[in-house]
Amino acid sequence: MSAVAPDSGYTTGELQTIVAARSLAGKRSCFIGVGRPSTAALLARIVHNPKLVLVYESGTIGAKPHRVPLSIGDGELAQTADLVVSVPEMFNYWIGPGQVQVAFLGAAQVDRHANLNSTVIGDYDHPRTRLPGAGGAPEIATGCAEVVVIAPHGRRTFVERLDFMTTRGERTTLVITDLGVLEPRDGELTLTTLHPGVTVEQVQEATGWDLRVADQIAVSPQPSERELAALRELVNR
Amino acid sequence: MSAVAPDSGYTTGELQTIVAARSLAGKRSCFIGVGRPSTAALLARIVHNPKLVLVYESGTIGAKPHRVPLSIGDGELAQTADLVVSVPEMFNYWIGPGQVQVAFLGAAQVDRHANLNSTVIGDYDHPRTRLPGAGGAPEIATGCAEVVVIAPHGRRTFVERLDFMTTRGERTTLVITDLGVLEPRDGELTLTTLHPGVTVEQVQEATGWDLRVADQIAVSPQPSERELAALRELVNR
Amino acid sequence: MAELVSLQEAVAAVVKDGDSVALEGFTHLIPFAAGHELLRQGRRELELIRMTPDLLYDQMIGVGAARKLVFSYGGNPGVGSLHRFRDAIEHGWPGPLEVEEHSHAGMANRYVAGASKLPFMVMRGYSGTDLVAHTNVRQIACPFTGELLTAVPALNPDVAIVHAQEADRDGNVQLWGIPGVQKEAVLAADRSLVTVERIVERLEPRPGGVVIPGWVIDYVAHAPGGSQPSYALGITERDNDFYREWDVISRDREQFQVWMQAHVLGGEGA
Amino acid sequence: MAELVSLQEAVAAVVKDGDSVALEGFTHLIPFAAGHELLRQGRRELELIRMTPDLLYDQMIGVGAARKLVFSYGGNPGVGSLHRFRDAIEHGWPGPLEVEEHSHAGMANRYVAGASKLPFMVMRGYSGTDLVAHTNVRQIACPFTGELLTAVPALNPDVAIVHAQEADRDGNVQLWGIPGVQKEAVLAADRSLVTVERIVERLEPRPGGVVIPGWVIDYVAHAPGGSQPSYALGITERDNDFYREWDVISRDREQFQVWMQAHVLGGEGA
Repeated sequence: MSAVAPDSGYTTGELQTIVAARSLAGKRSCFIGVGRPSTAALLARIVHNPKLVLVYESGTIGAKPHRVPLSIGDGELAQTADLVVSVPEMFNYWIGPGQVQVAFLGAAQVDRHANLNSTVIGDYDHPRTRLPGAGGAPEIATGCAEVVVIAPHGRRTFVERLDFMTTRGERTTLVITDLGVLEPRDGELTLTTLHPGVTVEQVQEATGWDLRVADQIAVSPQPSERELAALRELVNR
Repeated sequence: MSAVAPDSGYTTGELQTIVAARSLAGKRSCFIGVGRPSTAALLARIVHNPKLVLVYESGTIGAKPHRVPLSIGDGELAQTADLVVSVPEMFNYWIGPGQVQVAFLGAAQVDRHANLNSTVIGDYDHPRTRLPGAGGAPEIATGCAEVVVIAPHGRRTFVERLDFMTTRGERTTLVITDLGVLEPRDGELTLTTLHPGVTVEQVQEATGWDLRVADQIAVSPQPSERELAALRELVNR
Repeated sequence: MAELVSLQEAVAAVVKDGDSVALEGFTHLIPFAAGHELLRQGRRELELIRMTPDLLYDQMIGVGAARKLVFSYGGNPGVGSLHRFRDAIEHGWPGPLEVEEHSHAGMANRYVAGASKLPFMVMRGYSGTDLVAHTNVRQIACPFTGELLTAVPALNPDVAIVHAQEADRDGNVQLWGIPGVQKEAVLAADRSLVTVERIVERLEPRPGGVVIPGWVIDYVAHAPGGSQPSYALGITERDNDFYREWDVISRDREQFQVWMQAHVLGGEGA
Repeated sequence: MAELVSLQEAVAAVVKDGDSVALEGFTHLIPFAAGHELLRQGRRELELIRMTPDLLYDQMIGVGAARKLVFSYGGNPGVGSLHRFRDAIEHGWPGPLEVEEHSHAGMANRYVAGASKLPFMVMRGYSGTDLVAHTNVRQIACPFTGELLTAVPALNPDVAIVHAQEADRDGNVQLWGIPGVQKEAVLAADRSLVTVERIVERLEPRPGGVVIPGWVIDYVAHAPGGSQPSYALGITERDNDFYREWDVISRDREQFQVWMQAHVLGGEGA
């Protein structure tokens, strides 16, 4: 994921983060977890959308962290938030009724309908790998109007059949990977955008089902100098 | 109600308030509305029970008003409370689950099972007198462990049949009137205590049903000088 | 994102004839100024929703602005009756008033359901009372224990109007003191207006502060003193004397009308 | 009324073998000191309840104190796996661990039901996921609209333990920062213990302050630093480095055991 893309001055991970950040231009509010989604949302506030409201499931609404937080409950999130609510209030008044517009989610497995597995690999009662579990994802994915999935593109992740259906994919609008972008077309994820230097065949090869490809395929714009500089400054804070 | 009791230096209303205050000795917390219940509870904090926690349905828990508040939402209640909660939290987390031990309630009509009417006199759709309605009473009366009803003793109030059943009486432990005290015995209100100078016949006359009388009738102790002085100082604040 | 506009513009933008309108504030922060402006603009056929109608709804009912009242306690707190409310129900004056009544716990949970965009909420209450036969609640069985509980239907008013101490220029609002059901009312409503005592550069977090972000509010209007004779903790005081005076003013139909004309309908902003 | 006692006394008084125990704190204010004391006292066969098991339950599971785990997210936030949690589920080490899992929204509403002493709460969620077949939720129809929703059963733990910034001598507690589900856990439980950073003469109301009155708490114990490596906002900082180190310490069974013996089981208070 952090391999350097051919003939470029950035890693594929950096590009994925930058593309995710771009998707938040013009959005009002975004629900984010830790890791790359958090980095992307902070980058969006710097480059595209300074008014973007960041919501973390710990209860911090309108958090303005200077550094990328390690956990969703870091002190800086509470200290910079417009309001801090209890976990029941977060889910009942903010997430469930759709007050938060966009959600960034990750997952260990994604299927062609953008359903997600973050529970187990293998059988539920005798799992090969026990994953962390649902967390807030199931209700976030059905509460927010738009869901953006951020995941590494490979056959372990993009699978024909989920080992466990943790989270429903019907509100997913974008799946942003390190190879390109998939979007639902008639309910099935379809390759619509390639990152620079990536081929359709590469993406199909990295997908565990017979991936649909849009008639017109776009290519993600290269990271701008501003985007790259802002991202690198951000992660080094 | 504020007539001077024969051969005494206090009004029957003062005595009623003082008897109500005494009932809060040794109690942990009390839910109160405005008027006489509020005065009685404040008096209890002065004379009998300085640690008594006062709870008003406006959301103020542990209020310590210096003056008897006019409304249940006076500013002093919020300013002196240990915590102030929303109305949903008040009913769902504090009243409903029985966190508040005693409730003081009033009513326009009381029946022999201590059921209360505070909704209408006459027919519901064409009332002779439209009363304020339920407010918090129904859930307070089923949430708190002990309910104390404070009402003026007369045939308009103590009725054979309620015009409207607003609030169930099964948790009522005391009905304190300006004539005496009724307590449930096998589910029916029974005269157990007379105020000084009042006769059983007077109470029966002022009750709209054939009132049961306990075998042993107590007489309320006269207001002490300390009680009377504290009450008068309180209402003059 | 909340727009900061004048009280007149805000009320004109959010309330139409026939709307269901919740002006909330539990004793504290009752939005009198907005309610009065709505009357000056001549709104009619309203479904008025409020846990405690208080003087404000007594006034609105008395001038004939309401078609229906949804409430849980219709008294003048600590004083006695709401005479215009009683006159409307007892004698149909100035016109018939449909009534839908609940307990406080029921209304509070109806707002919770509304804010949660759930069709109902579950509670213990109502059962065994005469309210069941006269209002819209249903029995529901717990699917785990079989216990019979009460379901109350969500309240999602067309409009919610509340008053708060302050807002910043982005329309973020902060109130403190008794919070009532204001947050729930704003989140439950289709459209919302918050009137505020003052506009500040930045909301300073306060003990007991309830913040409602501007992006869930439609309009914010500056209305200093806008909750009098109710109050805004720390800024204005409850005018308890006026609550007592209202008992006299409102007792007589004509005296009420003269007072309303002089103090509300012909007043500023008319 | 809460009794102010030592941590050892408090833990001994509230937790028995076999209890269902909720040590709550959402990332913030996780009651590590109380959890460690409970392990030093040798408690076993516990039903551990927590939305986010975090390092504390990884430790408790790893030493074999748990019979069952009730949770909604079992990860090391921002770092990766909880290795002892995984080892217990994947390989039954050090013993079998029964699992009951939910979503965050489900767990939060289960605590709400518990605090409200209602047998269940209603929400939208679970439907269409594989969780339905593996956990204890039921479908419920809205009696007004017919919509099918999800009912989650109340959580009423035998014991709730939470950490807060301060308490006064009457055992009234105040916490601020991320409040999580701590208030709900305390109100829902049969017995409760709050550990605090400091005892103060008087609780000064603070922005975001959540006050839990002493009369709904059984024990309060002074435990400065008691939520480390989690944190108490304004007093201690989250030890993010330790969260990363734990990934190494906990990966290997033996290394884990050595660390626990050195830092928890043989530590102070043993």
